[in-house]
Amino acid sequence: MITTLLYSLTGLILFGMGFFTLIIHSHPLRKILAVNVMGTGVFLILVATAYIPLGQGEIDPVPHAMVLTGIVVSVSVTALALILACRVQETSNITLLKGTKQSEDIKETGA
Amino acid sequence: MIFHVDSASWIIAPVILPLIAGLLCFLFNRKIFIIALAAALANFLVVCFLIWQLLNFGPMRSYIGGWQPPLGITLRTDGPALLMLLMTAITGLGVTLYARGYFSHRISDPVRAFRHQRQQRYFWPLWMLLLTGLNGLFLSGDIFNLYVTLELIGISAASLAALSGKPASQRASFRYLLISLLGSLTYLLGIVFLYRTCGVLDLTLLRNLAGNESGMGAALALLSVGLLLKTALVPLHFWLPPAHANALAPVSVILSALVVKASFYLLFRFWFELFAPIVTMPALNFMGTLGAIAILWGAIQAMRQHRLKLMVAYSTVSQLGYLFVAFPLSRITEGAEVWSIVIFMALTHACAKSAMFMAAGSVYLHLGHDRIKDLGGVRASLPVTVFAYGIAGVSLMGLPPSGAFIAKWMLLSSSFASSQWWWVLVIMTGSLLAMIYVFRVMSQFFVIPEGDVLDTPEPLSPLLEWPALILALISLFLGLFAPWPLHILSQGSTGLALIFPGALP
Amino acid sequence: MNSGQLLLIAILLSSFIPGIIIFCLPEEKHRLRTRLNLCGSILKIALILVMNAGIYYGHVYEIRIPLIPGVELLLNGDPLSALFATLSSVLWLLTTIYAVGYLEGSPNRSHFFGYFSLCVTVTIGIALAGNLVTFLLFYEMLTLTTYPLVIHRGTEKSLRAGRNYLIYAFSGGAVFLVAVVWLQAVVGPVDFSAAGFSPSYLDSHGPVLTIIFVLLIIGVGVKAALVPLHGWLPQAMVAPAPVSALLHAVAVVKAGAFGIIRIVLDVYGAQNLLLLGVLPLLAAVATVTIFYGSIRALQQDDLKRRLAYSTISQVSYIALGMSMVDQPLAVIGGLIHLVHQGLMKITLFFCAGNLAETLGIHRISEMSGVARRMPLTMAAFSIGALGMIGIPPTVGFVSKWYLGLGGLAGGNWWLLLVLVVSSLLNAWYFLPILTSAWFGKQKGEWPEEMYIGRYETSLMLLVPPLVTAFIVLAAGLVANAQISPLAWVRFIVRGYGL
Amino acid sequence: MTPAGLQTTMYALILSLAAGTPLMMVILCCTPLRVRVLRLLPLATVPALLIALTAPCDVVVEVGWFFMGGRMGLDETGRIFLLLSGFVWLLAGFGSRSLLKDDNDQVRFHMFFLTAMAGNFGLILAKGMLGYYLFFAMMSFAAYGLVVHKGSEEAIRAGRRYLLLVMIGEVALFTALIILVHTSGSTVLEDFAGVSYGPLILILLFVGFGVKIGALPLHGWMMPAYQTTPIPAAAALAGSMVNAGILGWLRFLPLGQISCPKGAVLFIVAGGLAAVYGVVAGLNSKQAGAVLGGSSISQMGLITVIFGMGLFDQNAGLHATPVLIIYVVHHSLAKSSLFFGYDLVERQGKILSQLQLAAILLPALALAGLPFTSGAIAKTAFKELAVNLGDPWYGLSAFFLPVTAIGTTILMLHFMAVIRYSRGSDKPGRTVSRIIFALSCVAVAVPLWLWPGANNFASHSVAGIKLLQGVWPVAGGCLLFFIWRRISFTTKVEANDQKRKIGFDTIMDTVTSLLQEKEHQKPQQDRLVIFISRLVPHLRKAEKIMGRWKVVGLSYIAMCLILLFLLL
Amino acid sequence: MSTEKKIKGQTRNRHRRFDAYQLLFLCLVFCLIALLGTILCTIPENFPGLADTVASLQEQSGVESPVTAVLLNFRGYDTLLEVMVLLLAVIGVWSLTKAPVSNLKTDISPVQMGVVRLLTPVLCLVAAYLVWQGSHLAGGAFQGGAILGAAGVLLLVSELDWLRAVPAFVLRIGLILGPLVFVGTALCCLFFTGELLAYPKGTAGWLILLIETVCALSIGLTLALLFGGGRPEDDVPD
Repeated sequence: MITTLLYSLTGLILFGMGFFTLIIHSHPLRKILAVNVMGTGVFLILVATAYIPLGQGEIDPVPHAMVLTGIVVSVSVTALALILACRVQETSNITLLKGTKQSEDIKETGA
Repeated sequence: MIFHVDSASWIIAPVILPLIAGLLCFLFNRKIFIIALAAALANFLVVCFLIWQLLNFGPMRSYIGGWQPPLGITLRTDGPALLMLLMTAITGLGVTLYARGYFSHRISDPVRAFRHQRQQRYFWPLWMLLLTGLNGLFLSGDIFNLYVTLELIGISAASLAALSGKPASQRASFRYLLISLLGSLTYLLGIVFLYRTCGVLDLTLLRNLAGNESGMGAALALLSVGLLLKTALVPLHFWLPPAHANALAPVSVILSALVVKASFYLLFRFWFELFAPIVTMPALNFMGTLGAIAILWGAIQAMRQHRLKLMVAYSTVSQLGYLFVAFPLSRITEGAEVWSIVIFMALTHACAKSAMFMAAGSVYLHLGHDRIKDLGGVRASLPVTVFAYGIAGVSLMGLPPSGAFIAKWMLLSSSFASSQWWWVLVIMTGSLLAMIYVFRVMSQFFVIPEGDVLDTPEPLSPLLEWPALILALISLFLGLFAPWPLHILSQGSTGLALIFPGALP
Repeated sequence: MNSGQLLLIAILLSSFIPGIIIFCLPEEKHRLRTRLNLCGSILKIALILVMNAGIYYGHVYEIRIPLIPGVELLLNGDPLSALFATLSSVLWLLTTIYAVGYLEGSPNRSHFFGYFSLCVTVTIGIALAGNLVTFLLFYEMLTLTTYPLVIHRGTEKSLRAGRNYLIYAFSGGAVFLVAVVWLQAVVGPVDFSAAGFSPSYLDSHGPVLTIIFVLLIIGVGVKAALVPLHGWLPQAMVAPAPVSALLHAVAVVKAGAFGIIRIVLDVYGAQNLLLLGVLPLLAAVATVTIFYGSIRALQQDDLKRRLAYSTISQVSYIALGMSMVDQPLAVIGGLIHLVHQGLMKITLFFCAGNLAETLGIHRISEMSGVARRMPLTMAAFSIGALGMIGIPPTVGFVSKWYLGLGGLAGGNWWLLLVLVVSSLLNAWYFLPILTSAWFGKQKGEWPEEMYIGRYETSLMLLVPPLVTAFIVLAAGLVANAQISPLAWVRFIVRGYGL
Repeated sequence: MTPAGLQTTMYALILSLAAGTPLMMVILCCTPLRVRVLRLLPLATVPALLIALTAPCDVVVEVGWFFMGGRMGLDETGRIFLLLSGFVWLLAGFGSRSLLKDDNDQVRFHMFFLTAMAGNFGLILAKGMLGYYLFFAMMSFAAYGLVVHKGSEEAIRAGRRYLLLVMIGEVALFTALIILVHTSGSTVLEDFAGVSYGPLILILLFVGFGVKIGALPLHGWMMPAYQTTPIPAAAALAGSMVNAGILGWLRFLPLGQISCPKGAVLFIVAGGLAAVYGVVAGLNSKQAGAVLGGSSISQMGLITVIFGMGLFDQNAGLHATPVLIIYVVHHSLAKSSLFFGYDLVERQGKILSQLQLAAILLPALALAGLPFTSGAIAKTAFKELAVNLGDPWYGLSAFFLPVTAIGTTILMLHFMAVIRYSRGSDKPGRTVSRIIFALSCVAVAVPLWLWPGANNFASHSVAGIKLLQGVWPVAGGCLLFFIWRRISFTTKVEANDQKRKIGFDTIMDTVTSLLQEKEHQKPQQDRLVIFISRLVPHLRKAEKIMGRWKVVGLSYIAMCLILLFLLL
Repeated sequence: MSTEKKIKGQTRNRHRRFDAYQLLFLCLVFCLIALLGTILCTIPENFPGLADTVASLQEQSGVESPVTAVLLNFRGYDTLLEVMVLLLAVIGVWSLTKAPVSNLKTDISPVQMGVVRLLTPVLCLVAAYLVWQGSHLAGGAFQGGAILGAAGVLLLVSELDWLRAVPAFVLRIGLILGPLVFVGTALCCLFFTGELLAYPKGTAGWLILLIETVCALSIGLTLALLFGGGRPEDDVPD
């Protein structure tokens, strides 16, 4: 049980860290990475949920399947987000890889 | 032989049909409109059939792969689900036609023909897969399956939003994608809590298990916040207006009318069915308050916009608030029907909003811009569109006989019945503000421009004008036919007490 | 569906279908459009007359469409609705003829006439509404259908007027909706035919019912232009003359006044209102409106503005009559004024429109000697104006007479004072117009004179005011006949057992 | 239809011809036939005259559908009034037709003329309260068209006064009627017998009809209006329309059936004051029409006194009625004759001949009550009425009558003096005018002597001492007139007139201008728009702030926490 | 000078405020995490889970690995949609941009080429093995697909521009092959058994293997194409 909790809490902390970065850092790439970290956190908890100490019974495969699905989704979204970020970078002055400050926030469009 | 009229297998059709259509649309290069249209049409027919089935044989469940819960995934039909499906089917059909008109018009413009051809080429598969996601979401009875459908919707919606290729739309889409992802992850975290607590994923089982455990509460909170992000309830609405306003017109329609409804539908399911036992009155009031703020804030922001599409987008923010105001009003003895009216409201709003965005899109195509102060003369050249805009506006304002009026009526009467008069103030103020922003535009249509007559005499294709009008009319007259949707709603929706005995003629 | 229901639907469709067709017609087909309009309106009048006969002989006309529990659409032909429907349909015919002449050659006519027809459909709907929900439905739709007409000219000024109109009307509508819902929450659905809810509610919900009554009156008071909810009306006069006629005489203001009548007579009922003791409030508001409207009218130099303020003042007679709902004579006075005010005011607006259209005259100061140029128009105008003052034998006198008698019968001596002062004020703002028009000397050229045929103005513009002026006179002269508005109103009042 | 019903209908039809004929002519005037119609103008009075002469009395027909219950009929009083009015209108009709032959606005004028005529006939025949009111209003308002016909500034001003007072009268009358109907429960004139007249009704009725006869506080319109109205129409106004007020009193306060001492005092005091005031006011003016107007105020004051006397009790009422009628007939004929005489002056381009002067003097002195004139008969009747009434009134009248006679004499001489040397412009219809004038003089001289009711008084008036009593005031009046002429021939009459005009009109003008909205006020910017436009930058900012990731993060966390807190 | 100072001051101010915000935000995030953690800890231990259920039905699933059973049999519907998600990502990426043209045609190091030549077949083999193994141990379509994808990526970074060489239509067929077969199988099942994805008795194992194989191909292609970063030239006329 402790193991599960430990992993779960670690997952939660990862989630929190990811979220913190997502909000605090304005750079698109960091945001994408942050989201991935968050996702990893959640998957960690999920996997921890399935953990059963040896000999106490079967391992629950359902969370595994869920994590697998989650990872696939995460991969897809990340791919899309990266391409989008590239496109945004191409069409505006936001630098993708260098510097973090000047892209303070992505300008509100329209209005 | 296995697809009897009372067979539950039909449930799968609204998911599979657009899915296959999406694959085919992606595969082929030509005539994909035909495929999409056929799918949308078939989808519509199937949904009608499902409703008929529901009314005659009651709610259906389909166990995918033959596996019963807790392991397998269940698809089920009941009133709310089918009404949402119906909403999607009708709007979807309209959008499909409209998009055809839109792209044909665009492609006929030689300067940008290629770009628009490309957009059209990807629009159709994305749209079909989005439809798959929507239908899957409405039908699904499994909380993790809902996550997958949500992702399906989120990714396709974000791709669609970026389709126009304008930098603004891509920025907005990027943000939308991130927010959507954040929402999904929060949702997933909620699922984790839920699974930890209950160990099952099936909604029906979960409902039976729902007790006063803290895990459930946390799960509901996380699920709700995730969904609220996707629903764009104030103060988390910031991504919506730019994403909706900068997208291509048919995409705006889809996003505003359907996509936000999907996540709202889940909220509805969770708060009123799944977690109904643990939902507390303060929490409902909190949601209601957010809704009230959304109504006012969205309307005020809509009022100050200079561009038509942005105005319509903010109006979506405002209108979503109404759906949440219904939350605190659901818990009173006499007005138990309120919770179901929310779905009805979503239905009318979907029709009205899609009509409005279609009208805005047509105006944009016609004029080449959508600055509100320069809309003069449109009335003469696009009478149908202006008419559609007006009717949709009427519906948004909740004037009789629109469906929104019936919804507003029920909200008001339950706030009186429960002596929560402050909601009355909010609702009425909201509709007055709606009046202001709707008619600010409307009156500009009526301006007769001085001197220079528009040099675009070519009329828009009927595909651009009529779907808007028809959808607007549907939303307008939905109020008159309210008993039917409400009757459908009352079918087999588990959760709360059944409603409207004897209301049907 | 029985024949009665068919008749009701036919009455509504007789203007709705032409309206829709007109929308679809291209701009150039004015012949067909005119024919459609005229056929529709004549058919409507005929149908309504059939219905009137049926109502008189006790037929029941009713359509119920349930929406949700407690909310149903109810169309119901009762004597009161027959009164309003007849008025509207007859005036619609005339206004249509007038509008055809008035808008000769102006843009967007198909829209105009389309909305025009819809507007009348909605007005008839208001007349036929059998409960508050239905009334509300048509009441709001009325705002919508009149709005395009108000801003038809598309100028900055008309847009502003339109905006104000909307804000007022929808705010009123919102208040009305709230009140209706609240009322329903308290006493349940009330059909108009029930003539009031059970007095037993008064014990438990007295104050709430009072508040609801006030809200209801505010709701309809906006359209009825009760002070201080009148602000939109004078501004709305920027609309073309037929629209003004429609607003003031056929549809909008009338709908508000009709709403007051419905609320007082049918929703609350005389008995309940007396017990609640809110009638003095209504009377006070009506009185203030009467005076305020008259005084403001005096200040105007713009002819249509003056007429608009005059409407504000005059329509409150209806409310005044309703505020003495226990006195049958006063009720007769109020009800009959619904018809009479419409006839007189439409005459005046037609004439004002003629002046503006033919000679470009908008201001009263430009009217000096105009009767020499347009004697028939001014004759009609004079009849209308004298009617407004209440000079016999015009219909205006009949209204005032019954109001006065009713007031005395109820011991309300102040009412006489109100009538007297208001008549004097009316005279003060109307008679100078008449005298300068008939006896003044023409000052210079007319602002923009158009040559229109052999009559003083085009025949289409000339005939409607003459007809209405004739009715103003004739309906007064034969007020006591078997078939006259007054007789019908008496029939209505008998029905309420007053 | 039963024969009786048929008869009733026929009767109703015939009676309605009296007012109907002029109204028909009005309508025909709107058609291209107008020239031909106007040629037949005087004929409009023929049905009325025929009815007055031949129709049976005391038959009342109900015309239920007509204007809230129409009733009409002819009684003795009505017959006299109708005859009188018909005659005056007939002459006036001839006069105005010829006078306005070349006038641009003759159609308009004659439409008003005919309408006023119709109203006048109609009200005489009306036996229902509302009918009376209807025709009364019709006549009053139509007469406005006659007053302002000339279109001069003076005329317009006179018209304004007239209209103002008419409106006040109308309103007062309306109120009175409503109260009467409320108290009596009926609109039938005969039913008022049992009604108790409160002070309010009396005052209202006094005001309502008093306006028409120029009773004292309501006299303001009379002198200017008589001056500006085309003279034949003025003759009709003074000779016939004014009587409608008297008839109104008679109808609504049925003498002989009611007793009302308070009312009597009101009427007598007001009448007495008017009788004196009229003379003074007339002497103050140098315009012939206005002088005649002053005389009318004065004479009508006397009639008011007579009416007041009749109000004391039923008995007095019975006695007063014939006297009243005699006096009305006398005054109408005399006054219209004077107007026709004045008309003659205005139409011929030279000063009056001696014969003409003498002819004008006849009605003038008749008004003053010279023996052997109708005036003498009327005065005698007055006196005898006073005798019947008893002491305080007899004494008063013994003093009062000579005074008014002297005053009237002076006034009439003043009138003669005004017209003696004036010469009109050469207007059409001299011959017609002469004939009319002759006819009217004959009328003054003849009818009262022949009329059965007056026989008595006529013989009394020529009896011995009465003769003397009749002569001395006239003689005294002549004397005083000449003295007055010597002293102040050139008093600032005009200035006086001017001042009064200014007084009245400035009040009207000031009030109107005070009420006038300021022209071209700055178009009021909508408060809403201003408010929103001020708010917009803030709103934009706020929305932008809400879109920042930081804020989003905060709201996300806040919502999570709140929901957790609320749901746990 | 002074303005410069001012600007500096402002930036410093902003910086400080930013810090305060960070701190506050950090606290809040911490609170949230702590709260969630607490709740997580309080969730009772006797966690039911679905392990037993899965175990009891393992026999009928046609595969031995429980995860694969869940993925492709019990919750095959999820997987179907998931495959669609991947496809969607490709469509989304294609709709956004064209694949970038690499400029480094000239110097591909022979070592790299050698590695590619060596590794690609191996990777394909590994992938096939993983797919095959999926029926009884960890592994399956996704894992296999991932390896295949890696192979594709390897080729791409080695400037073997198969992205351009292969006609877009073929790529599209490759992309939708997996989903199409999956759906097709599901529909066949629906037709024969009345439930979607309810494999007829005894065929489950084979069908799952079929699906997995095809899906692995498609997934591999998908991942490689995602790396490719855009649509091929000839996907639409541009």
